[in-house]
Amino acid sequence: ACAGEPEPAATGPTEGGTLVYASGDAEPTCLDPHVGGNYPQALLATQFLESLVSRDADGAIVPWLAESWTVSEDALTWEFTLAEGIEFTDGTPFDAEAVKANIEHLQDPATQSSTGYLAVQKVESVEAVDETTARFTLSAPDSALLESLSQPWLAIESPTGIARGMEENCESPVGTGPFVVDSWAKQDRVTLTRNDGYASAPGDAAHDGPAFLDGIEWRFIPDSASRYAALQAGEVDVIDNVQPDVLVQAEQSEDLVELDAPRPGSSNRIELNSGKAPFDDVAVREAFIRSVNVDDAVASLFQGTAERSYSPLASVEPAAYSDDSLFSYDIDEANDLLDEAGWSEKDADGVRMKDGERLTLTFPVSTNQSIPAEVSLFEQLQAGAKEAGFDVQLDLLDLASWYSALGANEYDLVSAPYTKVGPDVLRILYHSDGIVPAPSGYFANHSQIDDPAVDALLDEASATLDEADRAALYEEAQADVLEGYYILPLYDQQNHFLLSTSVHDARALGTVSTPSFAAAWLS
Amino acid sequence: MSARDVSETSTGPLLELDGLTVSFGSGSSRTTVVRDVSFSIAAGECVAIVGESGSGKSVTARSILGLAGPGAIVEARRLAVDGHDVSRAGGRELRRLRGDVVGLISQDALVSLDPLRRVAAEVGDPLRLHRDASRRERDGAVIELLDRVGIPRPEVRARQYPHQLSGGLRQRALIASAIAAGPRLLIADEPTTALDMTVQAGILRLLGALRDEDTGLLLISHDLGVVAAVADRVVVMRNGSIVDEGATAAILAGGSHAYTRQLVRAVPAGVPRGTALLSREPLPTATTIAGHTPAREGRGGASLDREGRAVLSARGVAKTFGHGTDATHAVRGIDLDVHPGETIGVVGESGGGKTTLGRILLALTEPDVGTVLLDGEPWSGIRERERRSRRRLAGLVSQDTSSSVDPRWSVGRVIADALPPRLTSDERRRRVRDALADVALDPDLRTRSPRTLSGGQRQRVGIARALAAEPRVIVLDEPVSALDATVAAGVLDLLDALQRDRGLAYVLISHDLSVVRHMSDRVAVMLDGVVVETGPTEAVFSSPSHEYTRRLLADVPVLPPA
Amino acid sequence: MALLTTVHGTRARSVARWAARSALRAAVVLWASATLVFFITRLVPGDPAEAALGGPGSQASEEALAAVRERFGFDQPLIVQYGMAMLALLRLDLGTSYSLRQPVAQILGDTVPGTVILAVLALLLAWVLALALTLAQSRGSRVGAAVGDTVEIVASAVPHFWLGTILIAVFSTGLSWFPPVSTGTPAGLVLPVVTLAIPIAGFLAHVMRGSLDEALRSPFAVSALARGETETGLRSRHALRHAALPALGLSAWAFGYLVGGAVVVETIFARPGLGRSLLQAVTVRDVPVVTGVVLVSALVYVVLTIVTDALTRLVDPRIATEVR
Amino acid sequence: MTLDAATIDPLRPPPRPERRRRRVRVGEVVAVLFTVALVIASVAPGLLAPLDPTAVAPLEAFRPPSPSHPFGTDESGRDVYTRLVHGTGASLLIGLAATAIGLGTALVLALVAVFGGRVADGIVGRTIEVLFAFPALLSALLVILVLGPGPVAATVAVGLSTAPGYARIIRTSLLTVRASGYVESARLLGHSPARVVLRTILPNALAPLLALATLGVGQAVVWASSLSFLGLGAQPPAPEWGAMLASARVYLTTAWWLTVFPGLLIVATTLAATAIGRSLDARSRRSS
Ligand SMILES: Nc1ncnc2c1ncn2[C@@H]1O[C@H](COP(=O)(O)OP(=O)(O)OP(=O)(O)O)[C@@H](O)[C@H]1O
Ligand SMILES: Nc1ncnc2c1ncn2[C@@H]1O[C@H](COP(=O)(O)OP(=O)(O)OP(=O)(O)O)[C@@H](O)[C@H]1O
Ligand SMILES: [Mg+2]
Ligand SMILES: [Mg+2]
Repeated sequence: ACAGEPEPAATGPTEGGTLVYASGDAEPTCLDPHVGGNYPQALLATQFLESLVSRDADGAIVPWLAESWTVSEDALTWEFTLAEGIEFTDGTPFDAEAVKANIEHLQDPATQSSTGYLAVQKVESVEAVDETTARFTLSAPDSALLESLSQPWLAIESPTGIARGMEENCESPVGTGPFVVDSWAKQDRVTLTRNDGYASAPGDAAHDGPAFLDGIEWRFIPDSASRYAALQAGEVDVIDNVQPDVLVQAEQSEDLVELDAPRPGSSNRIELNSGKAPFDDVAVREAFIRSVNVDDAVASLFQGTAERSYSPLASVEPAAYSDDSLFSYDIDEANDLLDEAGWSEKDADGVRMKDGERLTLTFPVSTNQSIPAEVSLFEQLQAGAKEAGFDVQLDLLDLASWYSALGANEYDLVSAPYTKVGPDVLRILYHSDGIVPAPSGYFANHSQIDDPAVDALLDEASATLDEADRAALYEEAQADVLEGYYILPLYDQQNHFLLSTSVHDARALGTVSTPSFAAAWLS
Repeated sequence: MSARDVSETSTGPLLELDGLTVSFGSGSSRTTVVRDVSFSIAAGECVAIVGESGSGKSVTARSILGLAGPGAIVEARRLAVDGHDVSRAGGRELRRLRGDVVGLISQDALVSLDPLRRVAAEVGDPLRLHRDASRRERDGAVIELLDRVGIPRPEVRARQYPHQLSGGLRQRALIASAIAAGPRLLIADEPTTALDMTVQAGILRLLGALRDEDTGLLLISHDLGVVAAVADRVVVMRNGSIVDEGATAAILAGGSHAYTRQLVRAVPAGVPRGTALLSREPLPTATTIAGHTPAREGRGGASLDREGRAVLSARGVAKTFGHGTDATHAVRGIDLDVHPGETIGVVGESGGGKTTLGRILLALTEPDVGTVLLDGEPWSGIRERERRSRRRLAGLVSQDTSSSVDPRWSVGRVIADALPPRLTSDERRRRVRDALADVALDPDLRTRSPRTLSGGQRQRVGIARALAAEPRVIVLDEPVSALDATVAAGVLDLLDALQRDRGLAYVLISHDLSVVRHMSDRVAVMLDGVVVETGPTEAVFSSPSHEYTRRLLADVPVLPPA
Repeated sequence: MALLTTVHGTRARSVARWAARSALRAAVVLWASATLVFFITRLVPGDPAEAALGGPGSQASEEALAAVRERFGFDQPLIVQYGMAMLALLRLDLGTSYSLRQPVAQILGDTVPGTVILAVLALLLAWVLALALTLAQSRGSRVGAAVGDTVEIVASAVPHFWLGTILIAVFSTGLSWFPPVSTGTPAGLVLPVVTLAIPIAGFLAHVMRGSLDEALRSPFAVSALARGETETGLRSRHALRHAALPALGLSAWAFGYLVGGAVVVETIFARPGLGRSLLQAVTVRDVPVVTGVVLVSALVYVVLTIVTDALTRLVDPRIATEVR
Repeated sequence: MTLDAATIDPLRPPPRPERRRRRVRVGEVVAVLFTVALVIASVAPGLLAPLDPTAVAPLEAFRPPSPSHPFGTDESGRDVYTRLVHGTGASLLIGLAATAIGLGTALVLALVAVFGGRVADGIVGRTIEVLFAFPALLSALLVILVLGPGPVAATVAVGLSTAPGYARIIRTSLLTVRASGYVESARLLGHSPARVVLRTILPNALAPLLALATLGVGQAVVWASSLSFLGLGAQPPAPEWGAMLASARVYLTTAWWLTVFPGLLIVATTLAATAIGRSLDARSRRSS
């Protein structure tokens, strides 16, 4: 089989059948992606919710529930013209009031939204000018507004559905998508049925109108080996979170097709905590980065299924900027840098010392967020860094402990990818505002970059609507981040799907690379 | 009973045994436990096997059924039952013989019934297996059988489980099961051990009756009295071989082999007080020890020092276990004085309270009422802490020789543990050697583990330990009932000699009347927790005054005078 | 003993006494478990109010935290909280899950049946396998015993997660006999049940074989054979019951072991159940769910103890008529 | 007629003294040798495997067993044999520590139950039941809830969950020994209760436990590996059998040697422990 988009089938689509999807992601605790807002929710929400805009494969914003939009000169007022005649699956009409209700829902603290909440921070108010015109008033220019609105976490839900209250809306959010949530058997599956009145495909879709599938069985199979076995046995048609060795194996199979859809936003990278010793010294950061042989590790563990990244941004982001020269493996250079930085002594274990301090790096790893191959990769990097005299302490933690470790600033290295449409993710990850934790201790600037120059670039980019200017600014900011050795890029956020060859015309959306089965059919 | 599958045409002996050899294990660890044993049994005849423990009696008996044990290698020139060659019989044929032609009463009667099955099921099994009897028929037959072996209320017993039956009842139920299918040959392996005289007499009568009904009987017993009561012929075994054989009377008269004489001689019955059993030499009279006046002159305890202060004395002691309807009055109101240098024998029915009395005397059990004095000082009713310093004055030698010593300790340590505290290690070592010498054990044994010793040796270690504490009085609870006759005789001789040497007082508890008669100066006969009769030994034995004592004595199987 | 005369009265009385004692014991165990869990969960590091709002990953505001403290009484003294918790339990109110925002009782209601079915079937299968293994061994054969030993130890030493994977590889991917993940059909139950049953079967067989050997070596076995009983008869009529007794006594414990194993098996076979709820709850520090799961498992244990006790009394007359 | 002294001496030792040389069993010898190897591996792993267990060689990853890598290499190109040898200490430590925790807790409970009077016995009895009501993995998760995941939590959890089983056995054993003839003999000699407990009761009551404990070690390793599978066990890159087994499971279909060898080692350890435990048990049984 081949990687990339599945080939279009020779025969035309056939109607009917239920597709079984097996997800290895954590089961959401709430199906409404407004609440919280994580990738597993996005995966599911893509099947039954739709956003105002979408993004095509080239990274261009395309219409969806909004047919067109205009922005004022000062970039503070946006007017969206909405598609007409669309209804939510509960019969509520889709109109400007609905858009207003959704943004307000996201902004209501009681919703406990985190992803969506951050994305609409600059939206001051939404006004329903008429049925099909929604006017957004911003507090500051936001060049990322469209990108933000394209994300499933900001999808538009039925206001009637929202009004039912959080508990009920979590069980079965109501949208305008090709499928409808029928039931949710916890720990087992979500059953989705076709929305027969569907007529609002995004601008880049090949097929408009109701889905061919009767429905989708969305199963939760946390164990990757079992998931693959289920696919092989024909119990399921699609699996996600496919392990590298399985991908390599599946390549031999005639019955399986791979869909590789790296996630947008940040690349998978290791962040170096520059907020405290020893990484407050750029030389030590560079030494660390020089001391680890990422290429070999990626090659051995991902076996050709992942490509090395040298950028803070995912390769699908048009604004991504790479500089591979900064990341060449050079152990001698690393040793020299450390010697110069004063870490010249070594203790009995070969760990470098300075003023009686050992060169110890704490690396909390969340087992919920890193797949086994990635944990192995960290182990290999750990072994490499040891050569240079770094003592890397890997701590495998459950999610709650991992968050606590970060909140307590008890880390020197961390890997926490962030999925978002567009380069604005850089602002979230590297703006000094992101260092101050929320009351809960959560913050996104794990490298703790506190550089006024970077801040200024990011602020300016955020206010610049001109694509080219904006891209240039982001490029400069990325260069600063890379050259400051704040991060060690590894590869794109892996997002591999395996599909049985009986599944046709499934595709990943250009937004957050979630698979869409709006046009899919089974043979 | 119903017709047999096995034809009755054979006219030869019921059991033919020629050159039976049984060994266990293989290669270098192979041991032969039965060697070239030959004898036969005719219908209506009773042959007894006697011999010391481990001489191969049970293995011989079980070999007849092809049940010598797992891993046993059985060879024989001829081994036939009722004309059927057992050594060549296949599984099916063997099973037909078992239970149908040959019945077995195993040695461990108390545990030979499946505790999870009702008595009726166990007893009725041979009928199920050999007679195809229906459930109903079996139930009827079982009750008849239980009645026949003398079990009262058979309907109730049949429905009960083995643990609800006393030892004697269990023994009889096992016999009922062995004779259920009416076997032509019955093997009874120690059918009366652990039974009191009265019950034993009943069982011997039953065996006699079966023999008279033409059943062949193979009786194994270490009790020559029992053998005398039922056997026609006796086979004497030793170390796996037959050493002597002959008519019962001839064997009991000493047979033709030195070992047979040794065996017969070891029986204490009729041997007067103060005579060593093994050598039949009179023991020396008691010497004066540490200011104690010798308690007696001459033999037979004719003149006891009743005036001297009793070393142990119990006044009105009583003990009840449980309460309400479940209450057992184990001991009710007993007075007893034990004087230095004298032996008090305690006899009585099983469960009569003998052991409980002994434990009260040792302050191991606190009496509900009454008091015990040790050397005139309060012994019961005080705190254990106050007793501890005087504990060493009263010792115990019990029946269970193996469980009364710490299995992890060496003989030397066991004895040293009993020595007075604060001795130098040299002194301690010397005293251990002396203690072993006192009980005629090789001092080299002190490094051995007690479990590698023979029963007689172990019992001597128990005695040595009791003596090492320098007691004034020792309670002997069935001290020899686990030992075979020759070994027992040695232990009894030793106890007697030590008493004479040190002026010790003994309380001897035993169900074996001949032992008590041989050893005691005075006896107490217990029934249901009460002493029904007491007095000088000879007086009680020759002219018992209580009905129960008379019954007890009547039930003792007697050996013909040697 | 006074047994000989009072057997009938004793039996009825002893059953009544047993029932009363069992009920009391069950109540005490449940109460103690609840207390223990209450205090253990209070030891969980971090702010319980924050945990209630979804842990440090959420962005709870100070007001929200205060509201939660008020609502769950986290600002009250510990002893008051304990009292409240016990009162709530008496009302069968297990609280609301922090992460799933659902009543714990409902979550348990959804997941307990699946796990109980799984564990009960596994226990039954384990018994069957253990009995088969036990009966298959030939008497007194040293080689047989060694093989039996090895099989049992290997069986009881394989981790569930490993066994499950092998079974999937062989019976799903290889032979396509059974689905690799739960399908809600009986076929989907086969592999999980087998995975769960094999280690415990090894353990039970080990115990059973020990006591079977002892029973076969005991004097009553000799007398049964001496009556003409067949080897098969000896096993089925006599020895098996003796062999089953200790295993029976261990079954309540084994069931607990199975519930623990369910954590792994449910993950591998993607079955909804108690184990997965617990694992999930532990990862996100969802205290009410953890408490609920532990209490349910304690309850199941208590019930099973009573059941196995009753069975033991049925099989073993020595206990039923015991007089104390 | 004089009697042959040897024939009639009642003090003659039994015809077949039990101290005859026990036939050495092959299984036991193998078990002991294996255990010796384990001990060496724990104390001085370098003797058996001179390489560095954490040294990675990415380009050597996933090599099947060969003369240079007898057990193959793992996903990071590390030598599986070397890692197994170096992981022995940690793995056995988990097993031993868990067993020690279990036994220690159990011993305290049982002693209190047996010597603390009726009320204490009742309380301990219920405590044991309560502990039983928290099955192994459940209580492990509970401990992890408090301590956070990691080898310490796993060890404590596994240890505590084995305690009730041991406690029951020790209690019965203590009761049996306390009621035995030799303890009564010691009391009859006027020894103090403390001396009787320390010198007589404990050694005898604990002997059969030794056998049990050896079995527990293997079980504990297996349980700890289940926690590793759930992502709650040992920390990388320290080699530990359970963690190796758990992480290798991902590669089961592509690299069988990664699971087979740690699995075999755990099973072999349990088997060896059982064999030794058996023979110790048999010894202590023979002696009682
Ligand atoms: N299954 C067996 N395996 C090995 N040795 C055995 C076995 N059964 C009996 N023996 C040995 O055979 C010898 C004879 O035993 P047997 O039981 O026949 O003695 P006995 O004369 O009946 O003794 P007792 O009077 O104590 O019953 C003993 O040394 C015993 O240890
Ligand atoms: N600890 C106890 N609890 C309850 N009942 C007991 C206890 N000890 C003894 N008994 C009962 O007290 C009675 C007397 O027992 P004891 O052991 O003193 O009899 P014995 O005369 O020594 O009998 P045997 O000759 O069988 O040894 C018996 O009915 C026995 O069941
Ligand atoms: Mg015998
Ligand atoms: Mg007695």
